Amino acid sequence: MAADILLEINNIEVVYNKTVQVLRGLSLSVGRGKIVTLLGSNGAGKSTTLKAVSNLLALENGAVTAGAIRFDGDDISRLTPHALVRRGLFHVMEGRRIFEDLTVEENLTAATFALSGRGLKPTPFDLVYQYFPRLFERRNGRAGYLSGGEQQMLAIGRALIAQPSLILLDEPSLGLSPVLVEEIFTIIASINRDLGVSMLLVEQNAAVAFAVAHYGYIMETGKIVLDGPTERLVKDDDVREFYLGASGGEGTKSYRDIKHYKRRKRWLS
Amino acid sequence: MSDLLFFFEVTLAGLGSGALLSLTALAFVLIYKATRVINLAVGELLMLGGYLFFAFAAGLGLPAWAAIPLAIAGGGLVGAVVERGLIRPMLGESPIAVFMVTIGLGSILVGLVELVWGTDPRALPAFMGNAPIFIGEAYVSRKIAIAFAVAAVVIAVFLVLFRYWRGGVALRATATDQAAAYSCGINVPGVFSLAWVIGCGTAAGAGVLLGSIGGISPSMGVFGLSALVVVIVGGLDSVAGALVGGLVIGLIEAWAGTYLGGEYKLVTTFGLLLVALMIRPYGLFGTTEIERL
Amino acid sequence: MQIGTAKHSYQADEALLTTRPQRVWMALFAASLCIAPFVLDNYWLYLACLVAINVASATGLNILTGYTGLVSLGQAAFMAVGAYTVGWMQLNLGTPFLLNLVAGGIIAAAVGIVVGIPSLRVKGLYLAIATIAASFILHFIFVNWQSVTNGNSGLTLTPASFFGTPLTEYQQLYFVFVPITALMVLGAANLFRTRVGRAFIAIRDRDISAEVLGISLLRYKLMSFAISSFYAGVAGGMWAYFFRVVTPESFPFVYSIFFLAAIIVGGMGTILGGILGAVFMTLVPELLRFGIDWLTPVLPNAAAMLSPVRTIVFGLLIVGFLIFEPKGLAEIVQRSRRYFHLWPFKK
Amino acid sequence: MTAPGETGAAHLEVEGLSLSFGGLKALRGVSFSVEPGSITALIGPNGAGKTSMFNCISGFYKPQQGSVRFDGRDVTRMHPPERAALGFARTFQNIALFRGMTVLDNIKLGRHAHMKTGLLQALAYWGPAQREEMELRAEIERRIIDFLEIDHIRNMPVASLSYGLQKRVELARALAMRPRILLLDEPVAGMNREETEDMARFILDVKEEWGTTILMVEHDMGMVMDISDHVVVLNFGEVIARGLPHEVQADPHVTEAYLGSGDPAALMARLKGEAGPADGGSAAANRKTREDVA
Amino acid sequence: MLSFTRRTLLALSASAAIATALPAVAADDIVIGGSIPLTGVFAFAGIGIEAGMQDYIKIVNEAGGIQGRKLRLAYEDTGYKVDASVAVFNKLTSQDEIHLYYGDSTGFAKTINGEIDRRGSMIMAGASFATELNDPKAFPHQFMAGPDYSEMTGILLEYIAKEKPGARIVLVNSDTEFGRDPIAATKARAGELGLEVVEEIITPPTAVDVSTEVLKLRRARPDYTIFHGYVLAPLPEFMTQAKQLGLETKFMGTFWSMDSSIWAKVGEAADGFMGVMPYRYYYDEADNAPMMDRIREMRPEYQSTPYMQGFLTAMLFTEAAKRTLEAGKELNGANLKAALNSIENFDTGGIIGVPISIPGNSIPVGRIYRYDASAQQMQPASDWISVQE
Repeated sequence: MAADILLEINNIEVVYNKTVQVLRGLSLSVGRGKIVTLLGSNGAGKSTTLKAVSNLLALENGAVTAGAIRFDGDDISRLTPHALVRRGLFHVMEGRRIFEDLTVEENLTAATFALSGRGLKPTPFDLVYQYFPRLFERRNGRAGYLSGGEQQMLAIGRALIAQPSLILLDEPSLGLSPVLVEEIFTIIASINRDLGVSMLLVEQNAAVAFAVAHYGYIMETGKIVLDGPTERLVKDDDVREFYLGASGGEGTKSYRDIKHYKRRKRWLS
Repeated sequence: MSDLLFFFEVTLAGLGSGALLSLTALAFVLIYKATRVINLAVGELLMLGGYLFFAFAAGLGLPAWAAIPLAIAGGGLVGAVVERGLIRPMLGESPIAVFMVTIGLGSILVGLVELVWGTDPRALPAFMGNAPIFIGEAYVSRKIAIAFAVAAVVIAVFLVLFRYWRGGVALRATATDQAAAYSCGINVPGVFSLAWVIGCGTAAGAGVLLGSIGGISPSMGVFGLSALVVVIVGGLDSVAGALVGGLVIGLIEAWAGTYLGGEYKLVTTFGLLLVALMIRPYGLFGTTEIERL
Repeated sequence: MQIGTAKHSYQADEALLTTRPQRVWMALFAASLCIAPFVLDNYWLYLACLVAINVASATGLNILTGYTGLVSLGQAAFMAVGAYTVGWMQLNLGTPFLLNLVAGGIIAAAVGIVVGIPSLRVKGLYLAIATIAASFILHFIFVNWQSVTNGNSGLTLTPASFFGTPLTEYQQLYFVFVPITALMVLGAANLFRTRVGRAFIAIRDRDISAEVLGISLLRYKLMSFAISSFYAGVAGGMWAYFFRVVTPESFPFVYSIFFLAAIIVGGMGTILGGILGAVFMTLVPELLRFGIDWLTPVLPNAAAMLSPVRTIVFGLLIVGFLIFEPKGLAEIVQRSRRYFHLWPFKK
Repeated sequence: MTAPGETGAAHLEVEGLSLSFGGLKALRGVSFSVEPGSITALIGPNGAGKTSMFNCISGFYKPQQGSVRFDGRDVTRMHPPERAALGFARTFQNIALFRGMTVLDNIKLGRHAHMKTGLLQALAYWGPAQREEMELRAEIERRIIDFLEIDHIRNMPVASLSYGLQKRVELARALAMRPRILLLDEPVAGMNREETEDMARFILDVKEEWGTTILMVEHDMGMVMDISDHVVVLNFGEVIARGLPHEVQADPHVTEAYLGSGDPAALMARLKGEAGPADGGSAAANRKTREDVA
Repeated sequence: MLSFTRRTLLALSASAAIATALPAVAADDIVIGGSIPLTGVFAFAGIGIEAGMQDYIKIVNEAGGIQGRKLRLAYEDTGYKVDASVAVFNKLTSQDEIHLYYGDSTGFAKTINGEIDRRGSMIMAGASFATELNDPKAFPHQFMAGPDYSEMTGILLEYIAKEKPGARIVLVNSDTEFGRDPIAATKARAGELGLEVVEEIITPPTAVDVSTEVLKLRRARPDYTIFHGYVLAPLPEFMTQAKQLGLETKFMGTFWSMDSSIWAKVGEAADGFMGVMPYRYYYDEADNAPMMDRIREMRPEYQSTPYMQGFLTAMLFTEAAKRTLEAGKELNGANLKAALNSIENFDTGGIIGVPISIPGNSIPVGRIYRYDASAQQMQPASDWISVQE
C-alpha cells in the first residue's frame, strides 16, 4: 500500500440490527494531508461509512460484516472508539453533538482525553480560540446555549484539541446559513492547510464540499458510483445535473416548469 | 426538660438520620450523573452491603476495620458485575427500560439474600462504641453522630473531586452524550464501570452504617425509597443536592415524626416530593435539561 | 408479506381481526373460556379469576404506560381506591354489585386524574416517582381515614349478589369476572381504532408534535390516567369481591411493580401484551409451586426456597425480557404467527 | 367532506413580535404578513430567529410583546391545539412523525382536531365513532394518499421509509389537518435534487389545488427564490428585508448577512490556490466573525 | 457445580413421580392443611410452627392416630403474603379433603373466613392473635391457641398494676394492623387499673433509626414501656439508647417478640426485657409437664416459642377431631368448633402451666417472663395470669 494513504476502506459491508444492509462493498481511501469528500443523498450510507470507520456503529446496533478498514497501515476493526481517537482519528459527528450541559471550555477539556497515552503536549485552547474567536467570548457559558454555527465551531474545535491526523467530518453545513457555511468551510480549508490534517468530509452541499476537497466520491445506496479529483468531478455532467443542479448555472429548469399532479405514476420502493 | 432543648435534640437526631439519607442519595447521584440511570436497586445494594459486613464480621469473625472495606469492595464488585451484565446491554434503550431493569435487579438481590441468609432480621456486631455524645445538654446517639461525620466527609470528598478533577468532566460529558464522549477519546465503558463501582460501593458502605444502627433484614432496601425522595428534591445529578436534600428530608421526617406522630413520617416525605416535583422538577440543585423543538 | 390480506372495503381493512385464521382462533379461545369452569378444579378456577382481575388492571396500565408513554407505579393504589369504594358501597349502601364496580372505576378514575396532574409538568422517570409518592400518600389515607376505610383492619365485604344469588364460589365469580374483563379488553382494543387512541400514541411518541396536530396534552394525558385508573378501579372492585377483605396492605407497592412488569413481559403498547403479561406473571409463581413440589423429595428444604426463588424469578423475568425480548411475549407470538401464519387453515 | 376550495386561504399577520429567553433576545419587534394563497419564505442565517418565529406562530412560545393575527383574529395567547382547530398546520425541520405508526395512522392523526369521537364512543367503537373513522379513511385515501403518490406505502411503518418519503408523509399529515395556513420548516433540507424537485412540485400543487396559504423556512435558495411569491429575511431577530424574491436577492444587506458571495465557484476559486498566504483564508474569516460578535 | 446429565434428570423425574404418588396411599388420613410462612418476614415463626405441628402429629400417630386414622400435615410456603396463602388454601383443599387448617396471618384469617364459613367443613387456627378474630360470631369456625393481643397487654397491665400501682406507661406500636391492634383496649384497660398512659409512640413499619422516638420516651419518663407490633427491630436500639440516657423504664413486649433465641443474638442489651408468654419455654423445668419432657426428648436442642404455638395448635386440633369422632359426628366446621368449645379444664401436658378452657375463640392465659442475658433464657417473673371473664 502506498505510504501516502492514511485511511483505506476496502469493500466493507455494514448491516444494522442484523437485518438491514446499508453498505454493500464500499471502498475509498484518504491520502495523507488531503481533504476527501463523500457525497450522496440522504440515506445513501454516508454517515454509516464514517461510523464504520470510527467504530461507533455498535452504539446503533450496526456491524461491519465484511471488508477491511486500515488506518495508518493498521487494521482498526478491533479498536474501541476511544482507543481509535487516541491514535489520531477524530470523528466530528453529524448534528454537532456537543456536550450541552458543559461549558465551552469543559467541552474542550473533555476532548483532551484523546491525548491520553500519546505522549503529546496538550494543545493550548488558544489555538482553538484563534480559529474560532467567538468561542473565546463564550468560553464559560453553557454550550447548549450556543447558536448552531457556534456549536459546529465548538465541535471542530474539540477535534483540534485532539491533534488528529485524520478528521471525519459529518455534514458540517447542516442547518447553517450560506454565509456561515462559507465561513466554516474556509476555516476547514485553512486547518487542513496549516496543520496538515487529513479530512474525510461527508456533505450534502456538494458545491461547498467541492470547493475545499481535493478528491471526491459519490455514493448511492451503499456503494461508490463515481470518484475522481474534484476538478474532474465538477465537470461531470451527471454530477452537475444531480448534485450541483440547484446552485445556478445556465440551463437549470425552474421548479414551476416541472409537470404537476398526476404527471406520472411511479412505484418507488 | 425544656421544649427548646427537646426541639434541639430532635433536630440533631434528624440531621443525623438525614446524613444517612444523603449518603444513600450520593450513590444514586454518582450512578445517575455518569450513566443517566436511576438505579432503584440502590436500596437493595445497601442491604447487600449490610449483609456482606455481617458475613465478614460475624461469619468470618473479621474485625470491623477489615470487614468494612471488604463489604464496600464487595458492593463495588457487584456494581461492576451489574454494569457489565445488565446495564451495558441496555445501552441506548429508553431510560424507563433501564429503570425497570434496576427494579428487577433489586428483586433478584432480595431473593438472593433471602436464599443465603434467610429472612430473619439480624443485628450487626457493634463496632462504634456506646458512650453517648452530648452537645451541651443535648443528647445525640453515638451511632447517629458517627454516621453524620462519615457522610459529611465522603460527600465533601466527592464534591472536591467533581470540581477539580478532569475525570469529573469526562463523567459529565459521558452523561450528556455517550457517542460524542467516545469520539472525544473518553473511555465511556470505563466511566460507566467506575461510576457503578463507586456508586454501589458507597451504597454498601451506607448499608453498613444503617445496619449497625437498626439491624439488617432483606426488607431494609425500602430505605432506598426515602433516598430517592432526597435525590429528587436535591437534584438527580447534584452531589451538593444529595447532601442538602438528605439533611432537609431528615429534619422534616424527625419533626413530623415527633410532633405529628411516626405514621406521618413517610407521608410528609412523599408529600414534600410531590410539591418539589411540581415546583422544581429538576430539584434544588439539579441541572435543567435544555429542551429544543 | 402476509397472504390473504386483500380487502374489499376500508371497513374490512379496519376490523380488529383481519384474517380468517385470527377469527377462528379467537372463536376457539372464547369457547375454551366457556368450557374452562366446568373442567378446572377450584384451585385453577381461583387462579383463573385472579388472572381475569390482573388482565383487566394490566390492560389499563398498558393504555397509560404502553400506549401513552406515562410510566405509573401507582396501579395497585388505584386498584385499592376501587376496592375501597366497592367495599364501602357494598357495606353502607347495599347497591347492586355491577353498579358498585362502575362506581369503583369512576372514583379511581377521579383519583387517577388528580395523580396525573404532575404529568403535565414532569415526564418519564420523574412522573414514575410522582406516582410512587401518590401511592404512599393514598396508603396513608387508607390507614387513617378511619370512618370510611376502617383503618388498618380494613373492610370485610359481604358477597356480591347477582339476581339474589350470592356469588361466593369461584365458578360463579369466574362467570362474572371473565366477561367483564373481556369487555374491558375489547374496549381498549376499540380505543386504538379511533382518534382518542391515536392521540395517546402520538403523545407517547412525540408529545410536542402531537400538540401541533391539535391534541391537547392536558386533556389527553389526564384522560389516559382516567381510563387507566378506571380499569384499575374496576379490577380492584373485582378483587374486593374476590377476596372480600380490603385492607391497606392488600395492595402493596410491589403489586404496582407487578403490573409494570406484566406489561413489560407481555409487550408494551399492544393489547395482546397486556393480556399475555398478566397471565404469565400470575401463573409463573404458581407453576414454581409445582416445581418445588417435584423437587421436595430431592431437596429436603426446597419448600423454604420457594419465596426467594419466586422473588428472584420475578426480577429475572423483568431483566431478561428487557434485555433479550424488549417487545415482550406479544412479539414472540407475532413471530410465531408469521411463521405459522395460515396453519392449519388455508384461505 | 370538504372540497379543496372550502378550506380557504388564510391571512396571517405578525405584528411587533418580541421574544426573549433570559437575557437573550430572539425576536425584536418582528412584523410581516402572509397574503392569502401565497407562498411566503422566511429566510435568514442560523440564530436569526426563524425557528423562534415559527414557534410563536404555532403557539409553543408566548411572545412577550406583539401579536399574531389569523384572518384578523388575535391568536397570540392560544395554545397549539386550539390553533390546530383553527387551521394551522406545520411540519418540522427534523421530521416529527410518529415512527412506530404506519403512514396511514400518521396521516389520520392530522385530522384529530376536526373529529368528534369522545372517549365512551371510542371504547364502544359504535355508530358515529365507526362512521367517522370510515369517512376519514375514505377521504384520506382519495384526497391525500393519491395526491402525494404514497399509496404504495400506506401500511408501512414510518421508520422504514426513506428520508424523502418521510418528509412527504409529514406533508400528508399536515394536509390532513385541513390547513388554512401551512407552516413548513425546511421542507427540502437534506434532500437531493430529485427529491427536492418532487417536494417543490407538491408545495406548488398544494397552493394551487388546495388554495392553502404557505409559510416556509428554507435554506435552499434555489428553491426559495424559485417558488415563493414573497420572501422575508430575518437577522438577529429583526426583519432586514422583504419583498419579491428577486428584490430580496438583490438587497445588499441580505447578501452581507446571509447569502454571502452566493457563488460556490467563487469560494472554490478563493480557497483553491490563488488565495495567497497560508493563513489568508482563516484570517479573513476571523475578521468577519469578530465583526459578527461585536 | 451441579451438572445435569440425562440420567440424573431421569432420577429426578422418577423421584418426583413417586413423590406425587405417595400422598394418595392413605385416603382416610385426617389432614391438617397449612398456609405457613417458611420464607419472608415471618419465616422464623413458620419454621417453628411447622416443626411443632409435625412433632405433635408424630406423637399422635405413634399412639395410633385418632380412632385409627393417621394425622397428616399438608402445607405449603406462603412467604407471609395473603394472596399466596389463599392460593395455597385453594390448592391444598382441591387436592385433599381438609377439616383442620392452619393460617399464617390476620389478613389471611379474615380473607379466608367467608370461604371457610361457606364450606362449613373445617375449623381454622393460626399465627394471628388479632383481637378482631376473637369473636365467635364473626369468626365462628376459627380460634387461636392463646390470648388475643388485647388480652396479652391486659395480662401485662395486670402485672404492672400489681407491681407498681399508678405506674406511668408508654405504648410503642408499629404503624401496621398488627401494631395498632390492641392500642384502644390497652388504654381502656390501663384506665380501669389506675395506670397512666403518658405517651403513645407510633413508629413507621420500616423505621430504622429511632433516635427521635427515644427522645420522646425520655421526655415522657415512663415506668414501663410496652412494645407491640414488632418481632425484634427496633427494640434493641430503643433499649440501648435508653440505657445510654439512663432511663429507668422497664421494657415489655408481647408474644411474637418473646422468643429467647432472637434475644440471645442481641446480647447484653437485652437483659431485663419482659413480656407476656402463653406457653412454657423449652427449657422451663416443671414437675407436671410431661409434654415438655417429651419435646426435649424428641428435640435435644432449643425450640422456639412459635414451635410451642404450633405444637399446642396441633394438640387442640387433635382434641377437637377426637371429641367429634368419639361423639360419632361428622367432621365439619360446626361440629369441630363445638367440640373445641367443649374443652374445659384441659391439661395441655404442661405446655400451658394451668388447665385451660376454650369457651370462645381464645385462651386468655399467660405469664410474665424476664430475659436473663447471662443465662440467655427467659425467667418467669410472675405466676400464670388469666384474664378470662
